[in-house]
Amino acid sequence: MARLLFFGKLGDLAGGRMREQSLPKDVVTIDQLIAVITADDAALGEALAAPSVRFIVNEKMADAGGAISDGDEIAFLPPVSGG
Amino acid sequence: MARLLFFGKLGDLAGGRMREQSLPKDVVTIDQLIAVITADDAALGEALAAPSVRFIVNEKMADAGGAISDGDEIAFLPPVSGG
Amino acid sequence: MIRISDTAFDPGAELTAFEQNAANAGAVVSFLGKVRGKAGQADVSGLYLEHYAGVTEAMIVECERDVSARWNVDDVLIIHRIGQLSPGEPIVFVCVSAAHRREAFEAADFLMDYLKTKAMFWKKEVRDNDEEWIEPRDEDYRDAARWREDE
Amino acid sequence: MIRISDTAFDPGAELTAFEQNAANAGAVVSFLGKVRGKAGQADVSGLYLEHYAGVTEAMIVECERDVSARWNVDDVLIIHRIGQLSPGEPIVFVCVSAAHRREAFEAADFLMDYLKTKAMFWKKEVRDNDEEWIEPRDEDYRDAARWREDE
Repeated sequence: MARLLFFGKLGDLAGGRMREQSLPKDVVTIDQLIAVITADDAALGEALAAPSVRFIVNEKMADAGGAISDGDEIAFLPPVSGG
Repeated sequence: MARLLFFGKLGDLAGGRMREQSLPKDVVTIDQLIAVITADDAALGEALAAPSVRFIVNEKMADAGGAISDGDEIAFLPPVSGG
Repeated sequence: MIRISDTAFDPGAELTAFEQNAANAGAVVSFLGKVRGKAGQADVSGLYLEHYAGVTEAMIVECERDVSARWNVDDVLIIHRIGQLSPGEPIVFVCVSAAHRREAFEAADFLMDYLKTKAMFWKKEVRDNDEEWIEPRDEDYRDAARWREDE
Repeated sequence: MIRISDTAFDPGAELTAFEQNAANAGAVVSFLGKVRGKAGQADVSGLYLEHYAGVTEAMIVECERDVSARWNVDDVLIIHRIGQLSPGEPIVFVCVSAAHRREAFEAADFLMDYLKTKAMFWKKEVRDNDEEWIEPRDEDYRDAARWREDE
């Protein structure tokens, strides 16, 4: 099971900040994971694919082509707004 | 009587922050007042004539040629150091 | 020091503790950000803030290290709220102590630009009739870019 | 608001009063200057500060007006000590509130440059074996000159 985290507006769209999801064998990059999510929920998938969204895999910055595997923590970050 | 004010190191040199002094008839500018003071106390006079010293007459900035008369408040200001 | 908390804090009390601990610093600069009651014409009833627990803190600690490498500062304190906030409540408080004021000012200014445009917080503005996830304004990005050229 | 006083003050309590009064400000920047216990290698046992009562205040009020004309600030507080001070004691405290942080930072920075190089205070440093009337450092004058070109 991968642990998916959605922050900010992505959490609202996903209907929750966290979900556990087992990754199909042929899903080995973030891009591919987004495609799987899009098949299920087009609005969320589109939001995750926006150029302003960044990714963190196991607490390290990753890009859309970055490798993922079952057991990873994969976070989707919209533009931040602190302070 | 004019009221002379000496601030910072000038007050130390003058031996006091304030003195009352009646101005001779022919003393009508700050320059001339400094000359009178110098005749009495060369060290203080030299300090008052330093280019970094500024003057305030009756709470308004003045220059060394500025007019003064008996009854004025004349302040001698060395470089400031607040904060 | 970095503290992220879902409970209210008192900036004055924090400044007192910080400055009394900054025994030989000549200069202490603080920045306090508060929830504003207005966004343009609209009334704001509150903010909701969230962060990426663990990761947000680790990245701020790294930013504090950058600050120490770049400016001669004595100490840094960052307090940032998460959770539900009401208008007037403190959101963020940054204190920097240094021997001289220029360094304290610049480091505090830099930290705020970091917190506004890079730190992992997400902020939702709750208004009378709607709500919106806020993104940095163009001027926030411009402010943050000031530090880049001489890095 | 400007307050010149020969008795100690508590910067944290002043910040609390100031920020709670700044109801709709998003940003509050404060600067605290404290007496340092060292001047180069020498131990400092204290400071003595004097001012030109009435004139110093009037000129600072004028400077506050300049600040309000130049930046969109909500409120300004300046507290400055005179008299005898010990190491660690607050000398000066400046608070500026504004809608946005850039204005609050710049106005506080400007006010401190004014207080360091133009305001009518004179400061004597009392060290273990001597004492000295302090004058602004070259960098203080350079800092103050930053504001001139775009005035």
